[in-house]
Amino acid sequence: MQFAIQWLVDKFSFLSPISILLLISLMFIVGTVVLLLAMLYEGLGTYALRKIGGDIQVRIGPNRVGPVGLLQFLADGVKLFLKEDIVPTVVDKKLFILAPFITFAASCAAFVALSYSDRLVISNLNIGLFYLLAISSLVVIGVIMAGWASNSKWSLLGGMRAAAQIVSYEIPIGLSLLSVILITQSLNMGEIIRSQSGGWGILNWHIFHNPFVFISFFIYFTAALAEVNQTPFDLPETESELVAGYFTEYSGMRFGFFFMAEWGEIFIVSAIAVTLFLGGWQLPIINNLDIHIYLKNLLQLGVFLGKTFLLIYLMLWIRWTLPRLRVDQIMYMCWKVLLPFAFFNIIGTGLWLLIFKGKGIPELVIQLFS
Amino acid sequence: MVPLSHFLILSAALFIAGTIGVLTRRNALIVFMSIELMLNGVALSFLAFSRFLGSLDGHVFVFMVITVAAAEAAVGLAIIIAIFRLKGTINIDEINLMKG
Amino acid sequence: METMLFYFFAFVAVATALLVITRRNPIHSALWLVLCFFSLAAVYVLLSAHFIAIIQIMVYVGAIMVLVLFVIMLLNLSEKELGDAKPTVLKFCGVILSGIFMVLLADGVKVLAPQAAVSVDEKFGTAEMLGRLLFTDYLLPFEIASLLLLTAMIGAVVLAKKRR
Amino acid sequence: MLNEYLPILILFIINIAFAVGIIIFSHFLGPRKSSAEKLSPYESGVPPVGDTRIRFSVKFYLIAMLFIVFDIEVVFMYPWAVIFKKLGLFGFVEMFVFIGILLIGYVYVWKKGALKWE
Repeated sequence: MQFAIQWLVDKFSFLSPISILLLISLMFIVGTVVLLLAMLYEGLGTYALRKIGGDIQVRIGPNRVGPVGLLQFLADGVKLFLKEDIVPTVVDKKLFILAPFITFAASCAAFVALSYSDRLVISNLNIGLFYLLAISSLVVIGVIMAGWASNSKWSLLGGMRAAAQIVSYEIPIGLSLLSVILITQSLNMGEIIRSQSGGWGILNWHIFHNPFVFISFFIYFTAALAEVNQTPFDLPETESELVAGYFTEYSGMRFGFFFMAEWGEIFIVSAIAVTLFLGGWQLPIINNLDIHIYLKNLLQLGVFLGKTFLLIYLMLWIRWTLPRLRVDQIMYMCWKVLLPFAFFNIIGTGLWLLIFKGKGIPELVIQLFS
Repeated sequence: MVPLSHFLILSAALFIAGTIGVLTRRNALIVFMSIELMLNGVALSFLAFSRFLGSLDGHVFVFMVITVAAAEAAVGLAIIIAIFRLKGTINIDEINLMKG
Repeated sequence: METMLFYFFAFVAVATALLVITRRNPIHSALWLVLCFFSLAAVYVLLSAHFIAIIQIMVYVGAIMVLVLFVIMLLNLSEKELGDAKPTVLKFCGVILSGIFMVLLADGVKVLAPQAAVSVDEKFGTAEMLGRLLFTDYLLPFEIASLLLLTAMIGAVVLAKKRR
Repeated sequence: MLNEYLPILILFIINIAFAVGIIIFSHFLGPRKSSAEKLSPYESGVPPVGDTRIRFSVKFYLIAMLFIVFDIEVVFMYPWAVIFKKLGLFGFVEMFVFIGILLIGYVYVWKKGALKWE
């Protein structure tokens, strides 16, 4: 987007006072487009969840509305829209209304820092990855607020448990991403992806760089599953025990916001995994195509979204197959299994980089033969 | 460009808000939060000076201030919980056993 | 453009700081404090301290305020224990004294010559510059910080765990 | 350097405006029939019993406290990781000492049973 703005500002440089206004209005337009795309994606996510769940359990998912049930999410959205917003009297009114906005704003604010293709970047933050970690800690505030404000035993317990789970799984995520930063030496999402380009195509991805990063991908993936409360870690919002956890009292469009925030969170978590471990918008076939620059960017965007949706499909697959863990198993998994593994992983990556002077397995293998 | 004195006035205002909170409130948690405010006021002036002098030492200081604030939060709230278990209240005026 | 943003965030920070100390319910004042930390992070970005701004959000809002909210819920203060503020006379003179202190401070600050900001390169507040300084010149404080965290961890666990 | 952060601010503004708009819009659109049962907190049909703000055991506090200490550790590690190649072996030993000290604390907390979520 930066290039589009530069081009626009230079073009209209003669009417300089308006160019700033133009810049701001352009950003507002891009912002609404990003938000609408995020909402569209989140709607399709709910449709995909039920469709994939359907064919895993050998039944047909929603197919009434629209050609293959594709418009089902629109029907759900309109239904939520027209539902009555019940605000129970016993509730702490101000917090009750504020909580969905915070979770929704937090999950949407993270779309800005991702790098979708070589030049399609909304804000090229020098500390992109760290900003994404900070935003995911904002969701915890929204969850606690929702749990406390709904003033009912279930939602308070669900809110506290969800907050404890998200908070404790943020450490393995922070540590497992560290081993990739040791290789790329930069927090900027664009540079992380560019450092995965090279001669051997797929082998350049970070996941194949050295065994420790391979392990940290799986640590990251399990911790990310727990961070977005997906099965098998979705105890806080289970239908059976806690009656949908911290958003029990919410109805109508407010409930829709929580659901959309959850899907926004799932997209971001898998986009980070794709950017850091699976080569972001890099694909060997595309790199050496010499087509027009805009077409190449579009292809790269397609590759990035394709990989992210593959990971989301994996998450949905896990969601419909694995049973649910108990609370103490979830906490045991985080504090006594993932955390020590992540620590030794970082020390291992550091040693590997020191011994082999920063070269990955592919380069070492090539060196052996040449 | 915003002159240095405006940043310092902002940090002074935050510090003063923190002291008012400590002086006038009886609830231990509110007092704890106003101490956090005072720490932030000081951190802001560190950053303002390091920006106007062009050296990064102020950033390292703020880094340490945040670490101390976190450690203080962990231990301070543990003390508040222990007091609440003992005395059943965290109203500062009633926790004056040491007054003798 | 930047000055307008600065004055807006400065006003939000001071207003929320005052709200924090005046609210009766600790949950509301904790959430006003979260908003104050956000506006402070924005002021840090204006001071081109990018890494510190993100740390401010991640540590203060994401960790410390979560702990404070947990403790507030844990203590579950009923209305009686909220305790009103100190008798109005004390409160009144507290505010007056701080007002005088504020005027003195503002006056002292005015004396500073308004020098122009040193031109700073693009990578001023980022993680690399901070890391280079932290691990070469300030190595000892870095190691002592780990000792500080160790003592905080052990102290909090000893205090919080019931004596068996 | 500042125009990197403008999109974040603008996206926040749009978010708030969008959310408020939807809520107000659905406020007028949706039916307004509120009855006593509807407004009472949902307890799967059973009328609510007892004080809802039950007190909690201290393990939530312990988890949040440990999170703060390890979060600070992660924050200390990021500047180290970003310049790891320039620091070389010297930097690695520094961080090894840092992690070692905190692992001692971790083992202590583990043995003291603070991590047990009975």
